[in-house]
Amino acid sequence: MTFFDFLSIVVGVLLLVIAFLAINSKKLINSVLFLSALSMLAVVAFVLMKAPDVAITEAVIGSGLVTSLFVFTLLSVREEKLK
Amino acid sequence: MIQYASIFLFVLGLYGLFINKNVIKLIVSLNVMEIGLFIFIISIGYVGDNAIAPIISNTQDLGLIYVDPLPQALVLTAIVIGVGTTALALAIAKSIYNTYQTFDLDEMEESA
Amino acid sequence: MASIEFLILFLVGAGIIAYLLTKLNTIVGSIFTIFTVMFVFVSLAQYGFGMDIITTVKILPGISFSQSYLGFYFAILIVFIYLMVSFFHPYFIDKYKYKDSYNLLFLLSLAGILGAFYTNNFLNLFFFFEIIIWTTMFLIPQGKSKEAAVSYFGFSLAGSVSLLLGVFVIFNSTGTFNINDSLALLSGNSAVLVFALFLIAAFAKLGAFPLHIWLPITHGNAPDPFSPVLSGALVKLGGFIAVLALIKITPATVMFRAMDIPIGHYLVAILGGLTIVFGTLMAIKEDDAKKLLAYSSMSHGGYILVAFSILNSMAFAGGFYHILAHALASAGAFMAIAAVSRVTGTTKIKELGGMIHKMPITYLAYLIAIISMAGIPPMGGFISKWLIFQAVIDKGMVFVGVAVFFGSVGSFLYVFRPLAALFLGQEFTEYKHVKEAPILMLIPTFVLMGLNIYTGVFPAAFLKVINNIIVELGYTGITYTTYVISGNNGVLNPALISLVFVVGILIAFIIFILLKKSRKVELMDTYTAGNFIHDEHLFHYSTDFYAPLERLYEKQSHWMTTFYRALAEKVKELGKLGKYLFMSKSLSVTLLWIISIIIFLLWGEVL
Amino acid sequence: MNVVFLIAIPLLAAFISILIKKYASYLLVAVGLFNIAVLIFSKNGIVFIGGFDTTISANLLGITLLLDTYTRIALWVVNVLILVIAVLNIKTYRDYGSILLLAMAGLNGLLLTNDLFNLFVFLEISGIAAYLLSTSNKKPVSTFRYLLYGAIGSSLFLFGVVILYSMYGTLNMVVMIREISASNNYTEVILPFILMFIGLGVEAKLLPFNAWVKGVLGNSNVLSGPMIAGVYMAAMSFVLGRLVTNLFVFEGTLLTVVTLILVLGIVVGDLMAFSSSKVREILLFSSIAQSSIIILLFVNGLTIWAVYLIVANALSKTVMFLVINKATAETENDEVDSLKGLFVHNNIVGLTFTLAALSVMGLPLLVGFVIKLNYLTALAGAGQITLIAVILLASLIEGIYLVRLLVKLWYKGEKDLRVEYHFSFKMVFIAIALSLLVFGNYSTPLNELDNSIDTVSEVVNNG
Amino acid sequence: MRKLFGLAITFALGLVIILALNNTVNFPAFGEVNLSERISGAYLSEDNVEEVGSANLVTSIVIGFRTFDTLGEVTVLFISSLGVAFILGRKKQKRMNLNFKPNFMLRVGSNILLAIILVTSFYIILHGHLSPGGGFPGGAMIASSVLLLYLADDRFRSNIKGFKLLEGFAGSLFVIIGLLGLVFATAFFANYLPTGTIGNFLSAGIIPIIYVLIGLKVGSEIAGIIDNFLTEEERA
Repeated sequence: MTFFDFLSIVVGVLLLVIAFLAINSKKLINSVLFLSALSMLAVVAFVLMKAPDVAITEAVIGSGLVTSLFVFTLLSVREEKLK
Repeated sequence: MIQYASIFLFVLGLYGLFINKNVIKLIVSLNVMEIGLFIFIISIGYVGDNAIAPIISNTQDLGLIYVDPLPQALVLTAIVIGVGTTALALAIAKSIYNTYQTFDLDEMEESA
Repeated sequence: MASIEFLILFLVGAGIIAYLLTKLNTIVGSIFTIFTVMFVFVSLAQYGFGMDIITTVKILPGISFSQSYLGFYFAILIVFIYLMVSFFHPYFIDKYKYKDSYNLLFLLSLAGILGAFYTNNFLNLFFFFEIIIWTTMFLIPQGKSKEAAVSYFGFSLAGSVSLLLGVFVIFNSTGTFNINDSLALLSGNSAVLVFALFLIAAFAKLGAFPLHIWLPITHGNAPDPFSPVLSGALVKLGGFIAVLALIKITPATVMFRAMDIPIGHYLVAILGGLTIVFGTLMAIKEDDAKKLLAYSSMSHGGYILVAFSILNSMAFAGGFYHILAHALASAGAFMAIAAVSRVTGTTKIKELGGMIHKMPITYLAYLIAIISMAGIPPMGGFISKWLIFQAVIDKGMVFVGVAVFFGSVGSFLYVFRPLAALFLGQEFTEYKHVKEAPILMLIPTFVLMGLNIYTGVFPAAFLKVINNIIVELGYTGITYTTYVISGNNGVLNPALISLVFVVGILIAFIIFILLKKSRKVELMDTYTAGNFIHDEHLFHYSTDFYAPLERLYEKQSHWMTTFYRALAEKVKELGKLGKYLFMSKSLSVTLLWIISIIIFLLWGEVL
Repeated sequence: MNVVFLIAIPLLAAFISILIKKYASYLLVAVGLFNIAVLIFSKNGIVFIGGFDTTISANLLGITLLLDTYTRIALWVVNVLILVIAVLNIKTYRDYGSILLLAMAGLNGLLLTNDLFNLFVFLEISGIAAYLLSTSNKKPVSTFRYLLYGAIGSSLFLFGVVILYSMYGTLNMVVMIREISASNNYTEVILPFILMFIGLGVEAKLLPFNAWVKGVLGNSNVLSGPMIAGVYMAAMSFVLGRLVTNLFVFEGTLLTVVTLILVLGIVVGDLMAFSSSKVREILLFSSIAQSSIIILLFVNGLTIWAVYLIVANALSKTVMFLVINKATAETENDEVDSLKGLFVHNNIVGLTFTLAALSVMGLPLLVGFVIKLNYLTALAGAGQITLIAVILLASLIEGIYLVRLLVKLWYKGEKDLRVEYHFSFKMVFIAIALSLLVFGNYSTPLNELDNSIDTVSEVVNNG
Repeated sequence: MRKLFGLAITFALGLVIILALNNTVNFPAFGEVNLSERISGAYLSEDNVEEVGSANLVTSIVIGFRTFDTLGEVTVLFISSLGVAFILGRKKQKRMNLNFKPNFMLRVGSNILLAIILVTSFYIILHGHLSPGGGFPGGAMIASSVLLLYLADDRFRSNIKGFKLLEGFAGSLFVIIGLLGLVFATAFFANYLPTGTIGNFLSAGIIPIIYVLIGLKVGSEIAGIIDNFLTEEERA
């Protein structure tokens, strides 16, 4: 078993676990944060498969931007609830 | 291995869409599905452990083994498209919340 | 010179002109319509009998024509009915909501009819059928009920759809759409299939059991001058298809040895018999004069089916003659009722009475029409029924024979009822100022009266045409002379019988005049149960006329209507099920479909 | 003229339009007219974007656009209808100018492109434009559902495309067709094909995948109704038709399953319409059945009649949705009973609606009949009697509910219903109804066009 | 129950897809891809690399061979930013209250950070044809700098009009550059500028220009989206 295989198994299992958590967690904010983590793991996977361009884009856009949009949506809702 | 994981990530996204009734979680599931798809696309371009990223410094480097650059280009495009869809979906989710005061599709039907 | 394409295009063009004229002035438009139909009738009569209509001019792309005695017979008959009815238009058209389009649609449907009977291609036949359906479909809701159009359209469309499917089965097995060539080429299973499909179409158009429920709804609610067209003309389209299915297709079902006819035909004969019985029973019960006549049309459709399903020339002659006789009779009867309805505004038996004093000519027309319907000499209906009896008895078909006789007796029972109710009996005060129909409406009334009698007295002229058809269909013609028709079980001398009848009636009339004892009383000049009557309430003796008989089948009479209503309900529920299964708001259902389709497809590949 | 203008100019206009918001709708009309000019002056052929290639070869580097008669018809339908709808809504839906421009670019690209991934990109563009159009219904939940279905569909489509790429090493459709027919092994393409079929089926309103339709079209208005039921349905059917006729190899189980899906769509679509009491639902369910018929024709190789059916259907549905949506905007209720007597005071509108409905039913003198008879004949020639029986049964149901609808709309209910139709609406209705009537009676041009529809296979063989 | 069933059936789907792909002879197993059988083999050939002139082969595809896709991609982002504004920004708005008060340090610090992020993002954009990165991540980083400003100051509103202007101009220029290809060369998006030597900063013809435009456009679009998400309806 090469290093690549080992890493890919770890990443693969982690991906699935985190995805499952993201889908099944009760609180929405947790779900969003797990999605962000999933995105970061995907970046790892991309780097692993020699795709630096995709990795950078996914890191900036996928896990950064999308998460912030999710968070803002939830924040605005919390604001609504406060009022 | 990672390819299999990506396919299961994709179906996990479908699973999320299957069980969830919450608008936000549906969008999360959609994103999970898309991430799975992106990893799958990259994985079909993976040539082998000895291949390197498709960036050269001069034309002599072309003799080396590179991973397939085309899937990467596709994913690059697809990621941005996914962001566009997600942003739009979240905007709609917000306007849904403004109308119904809930994210839950089932509750909406009751109130509507 | 009359080219069939010219006639069709003429009708279409005239229809558009009629539309514009009617928009300006309804009377002018309607009179124009009369002349248009008359022109078509005259040219058809002039050239059609000798098969001199030009069918080779190719103006209309993709449509080919040919002429046959069969098509001509139907065409001239229907055009004649249209002509008769068009005389009524000036007096009725103002009552309708969309009057401008009335004449247009009327003429367009006639164009469709001409095309349908003269084309030699099944697809064109379907084309013309569909034109007839949708043009007439827009005429019907102008009457009383809007729903009537839907049920008419539904059943007609079911018929056309079945016809079209049959046509494609034919095409699939013979490779041609030509009506004459392809039907003869059929054999084996596809012949049986086509036979069944065409018969469904025929039953639907003819309003035969079990596809009959649209008939009373539609006839009863259609505009008054359109009911005669429906009953006298359009229903006969079903007869035409029945001829194609029963006679032109080489019988492919197993032979029924005992009677020497194929099983399929025997089944049709039984269904025809059922139609007769059913129509008669329902007509006896019916309270609306037009619906009553509609049920009578149904039972006469049964006669036509019975006639064509017995494969010999005597029966064919009866069938074709019956089409003629019934068209004339039912047109006469419906038009008489239309005339009454024009001045009274109702067709309910309960609400009418004593019209004989106001409208004697209409009364006479109705009387003659119903005598023909009941199959009593000296009217046309007698001749056709005699021919059909002959054939049925010849084959020894017990049930059908009983049905046929029952229908004859029954039709006497029911046609008498509107006669008694509408025209005889006590006079209603609200109709005191009613007058006889205007002269233009009396023209067709007289013509139909005359023809009803003529067909009964001198059938030879018509039998000649019919014999042409029978020969064309590949059978030997029946034997007849000017005065005598000979069947296997005896001969018929219509003129002699008529003479005897006339003499009998004369004697009866003389006795009636001489020994007249009755005295005319005013409505209030009577008393009941020891009291004088103080209001003009009518004791209408034609309601519950046959109450004891009706009680026998009261519960069963709505079975079919209930069945179709339930069917529609079930279809709706199926749709709701579909909505539940496929249109659910839950994403899961769709995903489940997608996932199961993919898994199902890949299963075979994986394992 | 280069057909790339059909995509580039609307895009350019869309980018510019956000700078001059006020004039966006006029820009849209100008671009629509320009596109029609491009369509008139462009020639059939392949356009190589980027200038990397000059012929179709196995090593096709860039993206290509393919314009043939099939695509040309599709482009005409899409551009003309968008232009018409834009002109009709120029006052009421001002804000949607940029979105309509993007929809135009997206749909043109979708129809023209010859590259599968590019197809996905344009699918997304036109899809997002459609979601935004559906926001004009003011029903965010149904818009959200539409977006969700659309996103799932396009993900599945992309999945299929990528699998195909990995197997055949190309994204170009023509090259892909060559490769697939060279490898001649249909079992291995089942997975990508069914994924792509489902993906596009979501947008083309095929039955088990189209639950979004009810929410979106059931609440549609004068803008979104004709756009989604008319233009989008036509474009998506054209795209799916292109893939079905040229790329997909339907055999064996796959053929059975696809046929079953479509037959189900035809029957259930009409059944659902039969059981509906809302006018817009009746229309949308009927268009579900129609789109299934269209794809069924493509599957059976009757391209030309499917094309005509798409065009006729797009035209009739545009008229019908415009008429009904305009009326519901005033009654705020689309139950059939509340629209009774709509045509009593609008005879011309009623006449055109009736003609459109008759054409959908396939009654003679209208183009629907010619098309129906021809495709049924062709099906009979292929021995598909069962399919004919299904289609005829469905058309029986369809006829009944449409006539029921027509009769109710023509005859007055309890209250007097008055709906004002603007003159421009009437002109459009009359023009469309006339074209349905004219081609229903004079079908020679249709038959002539038959010969000039060349399939991609010619390009495949000749390069 | 429903969850279990869902898990079971989706798991079955995944299994079936994997098995199907394994059974497909033509579908190469993971890591055993032969590029010469694919179109990518051609992308890696010397002629084609030199024709585009980008050292980053992914860039040479994204902005070279498949620029048209990228145009579509930018359009998707454009339309979704348009849509977000359309859905959320009907009535004019105020900043969403984030319930925290930024202090002086944060403001100054964020300004410094802003400068660093902006410089980095422009570097990434301009070196898109040489190293990983390019217009999209660069643009997103520009947007994130705007996001930083929003978070650091609860009253901050960016100049949406300016973003719109930038967005419109960048997009239009992108299309116009493509159209110029029809004028100077033969095809839409033809590379009509000299491609230079591979690996040099000034190489690859129109690619850097397009990447700059994309970066600006993406940045302004995402900034617009962020602005829409961080504002809400003005309440009386």
